[in-house]
Amino acid sequence: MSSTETILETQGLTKEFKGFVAVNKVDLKVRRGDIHALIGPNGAGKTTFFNLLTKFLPPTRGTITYRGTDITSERPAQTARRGIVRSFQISAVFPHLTALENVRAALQRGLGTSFHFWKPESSLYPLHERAMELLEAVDLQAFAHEHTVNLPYGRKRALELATTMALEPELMLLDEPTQGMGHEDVHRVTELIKKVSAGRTILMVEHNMNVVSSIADRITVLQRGAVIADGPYAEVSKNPQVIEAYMGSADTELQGAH
Amino acid sequence: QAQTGPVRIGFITDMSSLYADIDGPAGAEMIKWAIEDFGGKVLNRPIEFLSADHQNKADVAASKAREWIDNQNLAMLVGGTSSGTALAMAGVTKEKHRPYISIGAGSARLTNEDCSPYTVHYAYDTVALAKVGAGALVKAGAKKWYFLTADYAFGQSLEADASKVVKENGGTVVGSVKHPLNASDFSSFLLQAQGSKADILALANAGGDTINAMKAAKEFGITKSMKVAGLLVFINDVHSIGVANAEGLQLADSWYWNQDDESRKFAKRFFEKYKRMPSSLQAADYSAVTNYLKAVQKLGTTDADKVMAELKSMKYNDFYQKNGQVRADGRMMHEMYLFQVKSAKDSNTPWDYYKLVAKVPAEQAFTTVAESKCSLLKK
Amino acid sequence: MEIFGIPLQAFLGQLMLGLVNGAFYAMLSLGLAVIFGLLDIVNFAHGALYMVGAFVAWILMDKWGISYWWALLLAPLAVGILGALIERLFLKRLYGLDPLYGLLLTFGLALILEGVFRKQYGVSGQAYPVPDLLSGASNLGFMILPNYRAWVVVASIAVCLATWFLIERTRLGAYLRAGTENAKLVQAFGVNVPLMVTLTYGAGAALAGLAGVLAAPIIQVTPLMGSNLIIVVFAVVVIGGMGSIMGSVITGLLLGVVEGFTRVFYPEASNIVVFVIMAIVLMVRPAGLFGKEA
Amino acid sequence: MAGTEMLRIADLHAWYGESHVLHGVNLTVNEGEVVSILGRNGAGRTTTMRAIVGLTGRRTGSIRIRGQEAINLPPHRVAKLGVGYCPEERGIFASLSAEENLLLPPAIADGGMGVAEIYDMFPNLKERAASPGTRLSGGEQQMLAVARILRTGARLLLLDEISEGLAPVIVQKLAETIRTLKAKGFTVVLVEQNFRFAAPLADRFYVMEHGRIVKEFTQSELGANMGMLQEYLGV
Amino acid sequence: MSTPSTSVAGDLELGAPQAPAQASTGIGKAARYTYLALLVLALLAPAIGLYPVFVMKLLCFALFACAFNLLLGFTGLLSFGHAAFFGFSAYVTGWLVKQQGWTPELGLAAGAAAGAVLGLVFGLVAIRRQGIYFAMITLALSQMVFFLCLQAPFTGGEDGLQGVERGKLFGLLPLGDDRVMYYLVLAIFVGCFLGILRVVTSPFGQVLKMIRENEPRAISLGYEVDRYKLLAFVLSASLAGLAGSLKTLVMKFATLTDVHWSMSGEVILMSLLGGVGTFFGPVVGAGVVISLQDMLADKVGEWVTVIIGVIFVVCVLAFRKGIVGELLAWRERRNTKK
Ligand SMILES: Nc1ncnc2c1ncn2[C@@H]1O[C@H](COP(=O)(O)OP(=O)(O)OP(=O)(O)O)[C@@H](O)[C@H]1O
Ligand SMILES: Nc1ncnc2c1ncn2[C@@H]1O[C@H](COP(=O)(O)OP(=O)(O)OP(=O)(O)O)[C@@H](O)[C@H]1O
Ligand SMILES: [Mg+2]
Ligand SMILES: [Mg+2]
Repeated sequence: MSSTETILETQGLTKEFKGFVAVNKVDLKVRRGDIHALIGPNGAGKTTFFNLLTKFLPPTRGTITYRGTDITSERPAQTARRGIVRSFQISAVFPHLTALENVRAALQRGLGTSFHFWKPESSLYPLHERAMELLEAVDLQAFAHEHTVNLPYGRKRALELATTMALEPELMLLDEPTQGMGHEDVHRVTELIKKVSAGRTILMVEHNMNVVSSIADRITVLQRGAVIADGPYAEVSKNPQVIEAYMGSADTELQGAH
Repeated sequence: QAQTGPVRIGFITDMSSLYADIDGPAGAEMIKWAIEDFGGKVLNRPIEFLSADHQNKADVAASKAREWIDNQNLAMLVGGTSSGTALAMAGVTKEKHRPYISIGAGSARLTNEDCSPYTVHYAYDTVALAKVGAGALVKAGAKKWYFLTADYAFGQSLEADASKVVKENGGTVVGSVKHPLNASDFSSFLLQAQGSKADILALANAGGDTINAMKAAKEFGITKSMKVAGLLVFINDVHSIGVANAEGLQLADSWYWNQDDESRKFAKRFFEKYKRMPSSLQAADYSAVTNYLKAVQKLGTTDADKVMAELKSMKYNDFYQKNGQVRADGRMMHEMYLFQVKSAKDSNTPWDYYKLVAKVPAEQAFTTVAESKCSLLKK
Repeated sequence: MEIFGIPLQAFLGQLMLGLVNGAFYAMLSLGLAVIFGLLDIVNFAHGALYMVGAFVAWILMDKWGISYWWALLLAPLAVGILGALIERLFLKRLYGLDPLYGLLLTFGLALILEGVFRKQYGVSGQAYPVPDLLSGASNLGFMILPNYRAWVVVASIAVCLATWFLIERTRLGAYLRAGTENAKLVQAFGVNVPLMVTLTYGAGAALAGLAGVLAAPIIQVTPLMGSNLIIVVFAVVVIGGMGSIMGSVITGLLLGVVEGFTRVFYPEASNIVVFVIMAIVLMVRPAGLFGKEA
Repeated sequence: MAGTEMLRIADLHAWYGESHVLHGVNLTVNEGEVVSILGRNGAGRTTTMRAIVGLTGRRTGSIRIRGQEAINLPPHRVAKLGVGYCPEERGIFASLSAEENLLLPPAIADGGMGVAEIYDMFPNLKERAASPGTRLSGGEQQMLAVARILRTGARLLLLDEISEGLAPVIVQKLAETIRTLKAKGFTVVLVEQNFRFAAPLADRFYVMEHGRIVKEFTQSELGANMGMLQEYLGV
Repeated sequence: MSTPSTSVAGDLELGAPQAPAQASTGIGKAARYTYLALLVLALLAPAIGLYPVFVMKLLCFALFACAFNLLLGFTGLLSFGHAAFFGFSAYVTGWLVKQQGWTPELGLAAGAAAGAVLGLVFGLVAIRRQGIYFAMITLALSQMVFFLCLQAPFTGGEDGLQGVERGKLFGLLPLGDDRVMYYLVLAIFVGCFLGILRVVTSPFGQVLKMIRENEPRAISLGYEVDRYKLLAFVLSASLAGLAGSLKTLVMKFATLTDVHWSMSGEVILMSLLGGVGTFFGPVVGAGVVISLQDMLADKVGEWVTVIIGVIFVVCVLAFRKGIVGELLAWRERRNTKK
């Protein structure tokens, strides 16, 4: 299922906030094609790490290498264009655009006419076909012309995924994709992630161990900004340090949270 | 132009902002009085009065003027304060051929480089203020001058004109400082002026700036070491400075309510309505309209060209001026005055603020024909 | 001895005068910062409230012969009550909306207040004497400083410090700051937020009124006095970092001084120096000198 | 299930602007009980909580807290009746430090937890005490939001999705905390997506659907109701 | 639910806050007929006795307000310095036509270009700031332009640049005739109005919409949002400049009023009154404000400021969506009720 090629690598990646080290010399390798989960106690630095990868924050030290290129000092949009795309911890759609327009927004950039203020909107219509395909992939075709504010929570997350996929990302970063979802939706989204992972690499933060255990190929555990364990799920979940810092007492074990 | 229906006189001035006190609604009322006192009719046609607030916006002034002329067949326009609006109205009346009497504006451009055959510039202009304010003082012995100048066209031309007069009369300008318009604090500028050791501090500014500068001058004790001359001060300004602070201030004006019986009579009527005394502009509003109506009555027509010819040939004698005459460039030539603000204890009745220092004849007060760039004078 | 080509004496004199002006800026921008920082309202009416403060003092003197010292107490109180009314009647309806609306509403209110006073009292202004106790001047060696101006500096710095302490260091201050972000939630914790907000706006207005009374004896009391100043005061608040109490006070004082020296070295620019500084500061530090980065 | 009535809601309707969200909710919570409200996303559970404290738009019906009618009270008066509310969106204040956030809600009664006790429970908070509130990580903010109201001594706690975004260890700790609170006689209304968290804690359950209570059962009836829950929640 | 990483958007993001009249983005049939009717009316205006100079002035301000609304309503940026573009271009055109003898068409083009250049400068400085800060920095920059115009020799200071002759368009059409001028102004206005419609619905307009709705999201989709905002700013500034230039030709002068910050306030009032984020709102708003000023000029004298103030207050309290916005909302409500 996964090759051994490394798509993303960080070396000594560090982020300090006024003397507080949120991410501490993280060396992480993500292999192409994997679903790679990043877990760890609250405040371990997972979101910060994501922010570093997507350039929402500049690292204090360290390098980020993507497909062999050093991208440490690129701007956010540049990174996005390279194919590293992040979905937000909360759903961050365009609320007053329809579902279709949301997906089209992501496709549009590929057209290269985004600065063309003299072209009519109809010049974007050829994108609709692909947009509908993407919506179908996440089972949203029925909502294509609905304003996204009106969509239920789980559907918004699905839309978010469809939009993210429209960017043809090679590496998708998902921050707590199932947070705040009902059980049904958790299940749906988990399946979806599984589905879209085909041909892509996914790095995700998730507290729901059911989700992690069912789809992650590999897990990295952060604590206090540093990596304390790294490996396949079965291995990591037995690591006593991980149990102590994160999972809690052995009896709840992996089912503990959800 | 139709010679039937009402004769419409329009008045466009600042009714609501910076200059509303020195002219404004009370100025409009003066024009109404002039019309009433004239009998409300001329050439057996009723006189109708239109007035508008240009809010100090040239475009409002010009649009209003243009619209009145086009749609209401306006016979004559009186333009109030502020040079920008006055020049804009002069442009319109020149194009549309209507008599235009400008009263509150200071800019001498109205009768100089931008002169128009239809404009009469009635009360004062910056040249006169400079010549009267500075000239008389230098002659009286104030030799070393320091200027505190509002940094815009009006202030600059006041300073330039006054400096010229100072030098021509053997004085020197030892320094000057330009302050921005509406500077609320003058202490810093005054400290610089104090350092200059000049005899006289000339305020080449107006309104609020003059008031604040004068107040601060008093506060910092500048008035003890130097005389202060205001180049453009209206009686309303003196009132708000307070006579105690303004004491000794020298200023030029075209009229003062307490200068003779006729003026006092006019002022009394004004005071009864407004509980303050009229400014020279408000007096001029009354005078200008009355004289215009006399000219129309005499000619038997409101035809612009004929009226302009008459306005430029008649003699003006009323409470506002003696032996006034309008020159070909539209400049109303009359006597100007230099006043000094009395001390608080000499000020007996309300608004009794000035004592007369000097009278300056028209020829010495205004731009001379030789100095002028107006083509109308060169024929 | 000379500094930057001007005699030391003159230099010190200008510095002192700059501080006096700075004190006004500080006090006005303080009220503005309190209102913006705590209520998220860009209070365009601030200048008008300042003007009302000065007018109330003048009316008290003119109509009832009430002295400066009483006016110092009564006028801010009156303006504070006016502020509280404004909040209750108008601003209250705008919470939770874009701050743009607060700005536009107060802009409208400023026009109304200014217009009414203009109609009533004209534009050329009223004279207000310096109180006897503070008339006269002291010779500081390098300059003659009118006593009244010295008093202004002292009084306004004291007021600024007290306000800063109240907001940054007390529990009430914490409620206020939290209330800005999520008033409903703070209220759900048991704090009477609506009352607090009304009082805060009232207090901000009272600060403007107080500045007005302090200013009355030295600058012309006219309906336009506020609008002449408001834009500069806005700039001060922005440079200081919107909502930062200390920032606006320090920036106010600093700008007073900078402006003072500009008047010496390049007087033509003294009106725009504030804006130049503002543009530069915002380019370098988007949240202002003392503002918290967004 | 003895004890006096802490909260009684009758025929509660609530609106957000034009949209009518609650359609006649009825529920009762006795003193010392832990009650959990279950439901799908958008069922109206959060809205019910918000309506109790007075944070929705218009509302009608009756909300009695310790027998006192609160439907027309402004939020700060409701709080004074002894209600502590932990909102779903956490509501951490950016302009206050973590510690200021913690100390913000005024104490309304004696018997709240001490600051030391709280820091003991959530060591992260102690470490980040001086940091601006919203600079905390998602989970830390969640801890702060809960800790904050434990301090106030409120006897009726309305907790909305407090386990969300927390690491399993912390979730366990929270569960313990709620047991302790119950032992001390606090009354808790728990809204949770995380059924496994709520299930063992609650004495009684209400199930909500489309702004109405559709089912009510006790802890002991839980087993018997799993089928129904499966249908409503997909558990 | 909010986390630090997602609050990047800045809570002060202005403009179209309640997403006013979203429905208006596509031009409906009804709207099309309304526009057509209005166009016919405008074409006939001089014939049916509407005063052409007044209508011209109104159209200039309407264009100005539309330009402003392109930024506030469709990009979500509140500029408090638009008077700078309007006024500066007014001077540029006035000076070129009067002193340098340029033809009117060149003068207008130069005015639009001057607006664009100034807009670029403003934009480069301000564009990365958000909300109130953006408003304030544009205000600061426009104050600088104001002082520049006050001091610069070619503007005539507070007297203004007076007596600009309209000349002949392309050396043929005598613009001195009010009616000829009127049709020129109308043509330019209609052109620009359609242009703005196009911009808003263009691919570029779509990106603006995304930025307004959710800026961090747009960034994460790979859009360099600052560049889009900058282009929007330059377009808006250039149109505002064109409006100012046109006004100079219509009125035959340019004065400081045009660059004063209160003019920036006025254009905000127009947009707000008409409806921010609607296409026709600014035109209606400009119409109301200009007619009002004109009427107030004779009728109420000293009460002008108070009345304008009251309008602001009433507008903010009761008509937040503006006249057109409220109408659209009303229509929508009626439609949903059916
Ligand atoms: N901008 C910031 N300034 C200061 N401290 C910060 C900032 N952002 C994050 N931190 C701190 O860095 C640490 C790591 O935060 P981060 O958000 O990365 O945690 P996380 O692993 O995502 O946790 P969670 O699972 O709770 O979301 C936290 O202790 C947080 O308080
Ligand atoms: N501020 C609001 N304005 C308008 N509608 C709202 C608002 N908040 C919630 N709603 C709507 O009210 C309904 C109930 O929402 P509520 O938040 O109470 O649900 P919930 O049961 O708590 O679900 P969740 O699991 O998503 O938290 C939903 O349909 C939602 O869309
Ligand atoms: Mg996180
Ligand atoms: Mg909820």
